[in-house]
Amino acid sequence: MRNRFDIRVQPGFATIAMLCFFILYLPIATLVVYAFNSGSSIARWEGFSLQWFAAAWNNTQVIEASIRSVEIATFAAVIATAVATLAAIATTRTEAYRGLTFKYSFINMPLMVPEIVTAVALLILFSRIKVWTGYSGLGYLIIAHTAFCVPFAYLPIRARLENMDLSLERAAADLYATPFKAFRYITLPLLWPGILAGLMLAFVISLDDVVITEFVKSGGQDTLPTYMLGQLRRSITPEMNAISTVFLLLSLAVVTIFFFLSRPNEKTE
Amino acid sequence: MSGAQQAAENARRRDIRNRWLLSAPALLIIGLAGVGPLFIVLVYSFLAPGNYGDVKWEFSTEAWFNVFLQRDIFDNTLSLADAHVSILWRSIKLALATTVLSLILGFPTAYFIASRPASYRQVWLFLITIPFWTNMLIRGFAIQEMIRNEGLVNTVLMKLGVISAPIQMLYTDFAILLGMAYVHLPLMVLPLYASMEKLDFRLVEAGYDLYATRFQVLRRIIIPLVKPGIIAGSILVFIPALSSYVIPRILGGGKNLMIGNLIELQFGQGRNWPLGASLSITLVIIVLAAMLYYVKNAGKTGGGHA
Amino acid sequence: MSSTSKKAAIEIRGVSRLYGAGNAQVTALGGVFLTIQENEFFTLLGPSGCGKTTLLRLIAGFDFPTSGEILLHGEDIAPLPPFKRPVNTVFQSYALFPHMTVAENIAFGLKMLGRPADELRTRVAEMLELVHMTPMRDRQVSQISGGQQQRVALARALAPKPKVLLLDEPLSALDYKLRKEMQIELKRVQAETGITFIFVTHDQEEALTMSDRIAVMSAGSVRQVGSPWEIYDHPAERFVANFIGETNFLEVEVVSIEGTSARVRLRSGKEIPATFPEQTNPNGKVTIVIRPEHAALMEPSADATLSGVVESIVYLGTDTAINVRLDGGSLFTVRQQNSRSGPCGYSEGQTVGIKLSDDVAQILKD
Amino acid sequence: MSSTSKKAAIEIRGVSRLYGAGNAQVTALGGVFLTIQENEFFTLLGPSGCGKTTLLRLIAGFDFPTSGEILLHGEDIAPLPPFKRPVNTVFQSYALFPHMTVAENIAFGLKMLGRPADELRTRVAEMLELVHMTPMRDRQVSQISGGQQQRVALARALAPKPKVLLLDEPLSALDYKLRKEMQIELKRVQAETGITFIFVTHDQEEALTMSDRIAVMSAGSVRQVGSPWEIYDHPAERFVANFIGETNFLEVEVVSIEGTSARVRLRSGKEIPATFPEQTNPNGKVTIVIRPEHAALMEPSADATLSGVVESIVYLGTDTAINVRLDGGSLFTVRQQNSRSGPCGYSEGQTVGIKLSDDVAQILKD
Amino acid sequence: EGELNIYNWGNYTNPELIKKFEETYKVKVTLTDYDSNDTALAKIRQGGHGFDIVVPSASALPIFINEGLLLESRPDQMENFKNVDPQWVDVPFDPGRHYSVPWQWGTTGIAVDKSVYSGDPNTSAIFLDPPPELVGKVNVVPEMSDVMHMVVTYAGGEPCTGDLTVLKKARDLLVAAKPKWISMDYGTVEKYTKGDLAASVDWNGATFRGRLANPNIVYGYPKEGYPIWMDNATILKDAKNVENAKLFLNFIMDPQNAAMISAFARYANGIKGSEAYMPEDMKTAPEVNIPESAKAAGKFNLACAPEVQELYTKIWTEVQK
Ligand SMILES: Nc1ncnc2c1ncn2[C@@H]1O[C@H](COP(=O)(O)OP(=O)(O)OP(=O)(O)O)[C@@H](O)[C@H]1O
Ligand SMILES: Nc1ncnc2c1ncn2[C@@H]1O[C@H](COP(=O)(O)OP(=O)(O)OP(=O)(O)O)[C@@H](O)[C@H]1O
Ligand SMILES: NCCCCN
Ligand SMILES: [Mg+2]
Ligand SMILES: [Mg+2]
Repeated sequence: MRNRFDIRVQPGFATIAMLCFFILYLPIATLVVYAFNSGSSIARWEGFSLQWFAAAWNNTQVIEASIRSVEIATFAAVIATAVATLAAIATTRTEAYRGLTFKYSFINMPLMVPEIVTAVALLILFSRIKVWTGYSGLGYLIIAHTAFCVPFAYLPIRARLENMDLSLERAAADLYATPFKAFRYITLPLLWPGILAGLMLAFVISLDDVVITEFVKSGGQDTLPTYMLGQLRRSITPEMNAISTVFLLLSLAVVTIFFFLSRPNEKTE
Repeated sequence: MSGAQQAAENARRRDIRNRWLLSAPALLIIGLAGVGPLFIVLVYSFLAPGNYGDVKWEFSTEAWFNVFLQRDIFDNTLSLADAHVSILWRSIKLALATTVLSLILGFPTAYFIASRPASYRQVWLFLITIPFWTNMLIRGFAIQEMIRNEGLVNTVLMKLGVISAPIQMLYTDFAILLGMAYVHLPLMVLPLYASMEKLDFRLVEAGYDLYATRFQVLRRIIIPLVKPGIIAGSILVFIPALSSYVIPRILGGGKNLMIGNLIELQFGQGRNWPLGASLSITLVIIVLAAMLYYVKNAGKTGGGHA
Repeated sequence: MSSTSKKAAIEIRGVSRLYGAGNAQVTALGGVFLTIQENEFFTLLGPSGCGKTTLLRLIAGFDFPTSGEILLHGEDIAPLPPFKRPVNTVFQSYALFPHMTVAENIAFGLKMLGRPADELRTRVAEMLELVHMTPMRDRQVSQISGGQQQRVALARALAPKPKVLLLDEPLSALDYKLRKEMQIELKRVQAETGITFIFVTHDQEEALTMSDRIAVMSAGSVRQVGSPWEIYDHPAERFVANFIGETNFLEVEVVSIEGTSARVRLRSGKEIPATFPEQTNPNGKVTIVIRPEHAALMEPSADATLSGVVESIVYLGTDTAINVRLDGGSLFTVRQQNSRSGPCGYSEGQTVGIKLSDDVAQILKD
Repeated sequence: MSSTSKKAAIEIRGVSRLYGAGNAQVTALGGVFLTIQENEFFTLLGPSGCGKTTLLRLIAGFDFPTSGEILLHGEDIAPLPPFKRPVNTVFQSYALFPHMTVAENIAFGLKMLGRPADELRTRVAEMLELVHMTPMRDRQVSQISGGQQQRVALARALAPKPKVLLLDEPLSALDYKLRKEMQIELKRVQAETGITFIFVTHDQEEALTMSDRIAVMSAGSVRQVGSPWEIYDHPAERFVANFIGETNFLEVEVVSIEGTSARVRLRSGKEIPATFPEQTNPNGKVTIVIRPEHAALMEPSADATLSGVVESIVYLGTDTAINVRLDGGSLFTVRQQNSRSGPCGYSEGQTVGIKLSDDVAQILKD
Repeated sequence: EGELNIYNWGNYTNPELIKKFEETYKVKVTLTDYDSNDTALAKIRQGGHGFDIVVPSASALPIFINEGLLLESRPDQMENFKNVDPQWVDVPFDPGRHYSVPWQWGTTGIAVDKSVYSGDPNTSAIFLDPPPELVGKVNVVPEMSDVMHMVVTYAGGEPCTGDLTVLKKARDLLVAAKPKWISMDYGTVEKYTKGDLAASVDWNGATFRGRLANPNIVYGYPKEGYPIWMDNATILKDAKNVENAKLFLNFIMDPQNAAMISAFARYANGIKGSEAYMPEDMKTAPEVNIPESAKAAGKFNLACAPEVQELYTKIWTEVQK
């Protein structure tokens, strides 16, 4: 076809996008490559080996920290997504009422506060509670993570809700669905892609956190990031690359699953 | 009051009460572990520093005084806290630059994704978020490997004969900028994508129909229409960039402090918690002011939320 | 407003609905009284924004009147939330659940009512049959056409056997041909099920062809209620006359009144008979309305009731509308059915007479 | 298509547009030929999905033909991107820029063409005047009503003085009354500006009242082109006859042909004259079409061309449609204009005769 | 029997050591990392942390003791205390070792790539007044107390001095020198081998690892003065597993076990006889074994008075602004 004029195209955008993806993945690719280094450097290639995967596998501290990271991220992401979903429902598709703007700002507040500030404040607060209650389990980390994950979960869910037609819930009520049933059978299934997006985002944000975790964690509560932070003063070995590689593979798997989970709904948008 | 009116009033009250109940868990968690603790920080900013960190429980405005003013340790003269101000200023500049760079990279990327066929968009989006699964520290080191003197980029450029000696990139502001844009890119792309996906391409068509060239369509139609996304993305990048401290340390060589490092210094080696606290509150205020400014501007163009 | 011998399905008693407050207050409905009989095909007709949807929402329970009450079979339904009202709605946009199949959509209401599985199955099958959608029962709703979606929406609303079915402009999104087909379908279903239909439209033709009775609304109030024939031929006021069909308005003077008929004098001095709305007592200068098809063109002569010059001719397929500039300066449209022998026989600029047969004029209240 | 003495504004030469590939290939347009004259009000009429929008998009340059070419005033416009084509579009959804005021929207095209500020100012004022929107020049487009938005869209497209204006179902979103008003507005603007209008609609009534010529489309091809009168009274094939207006189809046998007229024998044995499309040579069994308003009811008698039983009566305001079940079993609709003296005079179940005057039948190609 | 919670520097504890301890005493050990004395101090002071053992540096240990955070566990009365090198017994930060047991010790000195600069590495001038070859190639560890120690002694003062003239000189030295540095970061092996830097203020162990990868690296002990640091295992006052913690302190005073610590993190440990079990390359490494000539210049890095700390912080901020 001659002179095809595609209105969606902007000159150079595809190139920049490709460049962007290239920039995004080049470091990730080298990171993965050095996971297979036989030497102990993450920057000097000495040959192929799987020793670092083995080392990581045998390093109980790393394995435990990784599992703990995933555990905390899972709890935090699930709780954050759940409360964010409820909050999103409470703050969208309504006439303005007193407290609405407050709620909206308050929920987004954790985005505004520098991490180190929250970290120190939480250290002070939680230490007191730990001393009082004697409980020093993972709960503190989960609550702390949940708090800063909520806005990240909230944003996509809210966006999706706002685009969602209120008339569907009305139709459900019209057809004798109680508010709970309308939520269960109509709102929730339709909100699902937004919830998944929020969950994903919350999960990776939690997975990435160092500073707050470092200050809040109790004995035996290292996560992968705080474990790495501890290594910063010495040398990072390809063991870290090996772990990261495993995490990447894991993410790819999860992403693939999520992708197929959310697909049937995608069509019906 | 008639039965219907009563019913209406009841329904309205019930609705508002339900809305408060529904948002209660989120508000509670954030209040407890996100916003509430800020009051502790606020209180600490008005106390005296403890001898080896922590605070002494005595009222003092010393910390606030020290945020912007300083008494010279040698000649005792009073002057503007040059160090704090310049660190703050540099942080703002770098955060702005990061925002602009990630916008320059993120805008076309988000546009590219949004203009893919619907079934492929999710895949592209996931591709943007996957690097997030690698810890930020590790990503920082991976970038270090890219840009160090004997790193991949310099090696390739030298092999290609583009340059004859390595370019010093690591430990420069460029490195910080690159690294911060790198780690924050998804936060820019996601909200941008969200508003671009909603972009009504019929308006773009209308633009071309009315003799606008590609650039004019971009400038006068697409950009104004996705402005809410631009604002949301900018906020999401600007704020963490402003207070970030891992990336500047790893890639910038830590020679120059950012506000995040400065605060951390006070809570750490500096052992001056009240100063750290007052600096923190200052930072929060700056962030909120920037937010307000943005949001107000967003309101002016009638844009909604992303 | 007469309470006929038939039983009332819905009674609307002095219902108002105001939105907002202070200066920005909008009167969506202002003191509406209506009685809708059982088994009636009742239409709310009016321009955009006149309050039709608001009224349906009040009946369905999605909104509450600011004052007044609504009775369903004699009972005030104010305390009932929407999901307890035996009233179903076919939404303008259908509002089909996109994540369910055709059958699941239809089954939804019964499921919510907790009906047993086998009743559900037979009733869904019945409904699918009723709207001729059995072959598509397992399709996703995104995979069926607009007309089919409309039928699913109808089946879904009918499945729980509501006492009253509310239909909010269900046909406006369909194209012309499909709309005609669905009109017939709806009439058929109403006849077969015997459910009271409250039908909203802004299309006067649709209202005329489908309804047992029509309420013409404007700016939050009901202007006239009556059978299509009453509304069309005996509009009570200018708004109704103008909104329904093409109209010619003429300023005339009342000469005399005898029973239900008056004699009025046209500008030209000719006198013609005219009907007038009940409970009015026209006198002095009034406006009469004459439908274009009730006038005929003729050679200019003393017999002609009116005379003027042809200004434009609009071909309408079945008919031709001939716009005549009357001697008095106003425009008068004559509509004549086309024969197939060719154009209408008149041409622009031609001087013509207009003949009004007896009993074509209606005096308006305003 | 004859090339008349008038100059052609747009020539569509064998244009096809296929979407997709392999099994999923869709022929949106299949070999369309059309010539649209300068200063003509040309309408594309057809059901949803027949390719109307596709054709407009090809002309505007948002899409490209798979084969064939499009000439604008004799020149192939294939190499021109949309922003270089002297063609403007009024989009179905208006596509007004929500971030600009009414005036800014109208000025947009001229601004893009780099016109000087004062020309811009006067032209915008002119356009605002033309569409009666001067008082609203500084409103945001979200603050004006649907009909007003439609007028702004029109003004915006007209401002750069395009050679051809494309209008894609501009009226379909408006309510009935407003649509009628805008039809008149559009005709007026076209007459005042003399710009060629290519108007898309699926509403046959709209097409008949507004157009100089109509192209009836179906499934990607043009079925018939002609004046409203030609299309309505002389449909060439079943699709066209059925799509435009109400129709009665009768199976008949051709008895003889004389010049442009044939004689056909009805089932009842009666013979009537019938016209047939040019370049056809009807013989044997054929279908004829008769418009409901070209038939009249009468007492059953030997004079009646057809006879049957009244099955249903539909009141249409101006007219009444009487559906008669013919003796042969098929349904025949008669449309008669209403007088105001009361209902139509027939009742369901009554046996009636149908009289067809001469020259009411058209033989279809298929 | 039971558990033991150890809070230690990241990447600092040999997993083999832990495994051996666990197997010997049937104790479940949990290891948690920190990355600075101050983080550790802050967390422990706030309470509720759940740790039994923490390993503060000499500079932080007196604070821990003064703040009453540590248990006076009397390691000096433990069975294996006999193995502690006498020079590490009467240390200024814990005279007589009533609280702490040596973990590892080292020095902060100067690493130089001699292929770039072949002059004398044994001076702080390398980073405070870099020779032309090294300008723009010097790294400084971001450890305030170590660096201030070196600068202050270079300026002629005592560590932790509050003497303003010395401090002013120190500040001016730093401000003048800083533009000639490339970074203030930790020195990792990659940086020595990938040419990111040619000289660095760094710890001896890091330099040692750097040399193993790049033989051109030499370690210098600034003659003007350099800090010696020592990290010490201690038991927390609010420890829950005091007995196991004591077992552990005793355990790591065993030469064989101490050698495992060093073999992992590559610093000396202060336990007599552990050399015998150390890797070959460590026994002779100039980074680990301070040459006689350099011994005099080394001083312990101790906690400075709060007023001095405040001055240090101001100077440190000033330098990094
Ligand atoms: N929630 C609301 N707040 C304020 N005004 C409202 C609200 N809902 C409706 N209105 C106003 O009430 C009036 C009646 O609206 P309604 O939707 O009932 O009209 P309608 O007759 O259904 O029109 P259409 O044919 O366009 O659907 C309108 O003027 C509308 O603007
Ligand atoms: N991008 C596309 N990809 C595939 N098929 C398409 C595409 N665009 C249009 N079609 C198909 O081409 C045919 C013609 O579409 P077009 O939009 O021209 O119809 P239309 O006559 O304008 O209908 P409507 O009255 O509903 O607007 C339809 O079957 C449509 O599904
Ligand atoms: N005192 C700091 C010691 C760090 C060794 N990695
Ligand atoms: Mg409505
Ligand atoms: Mg179309």
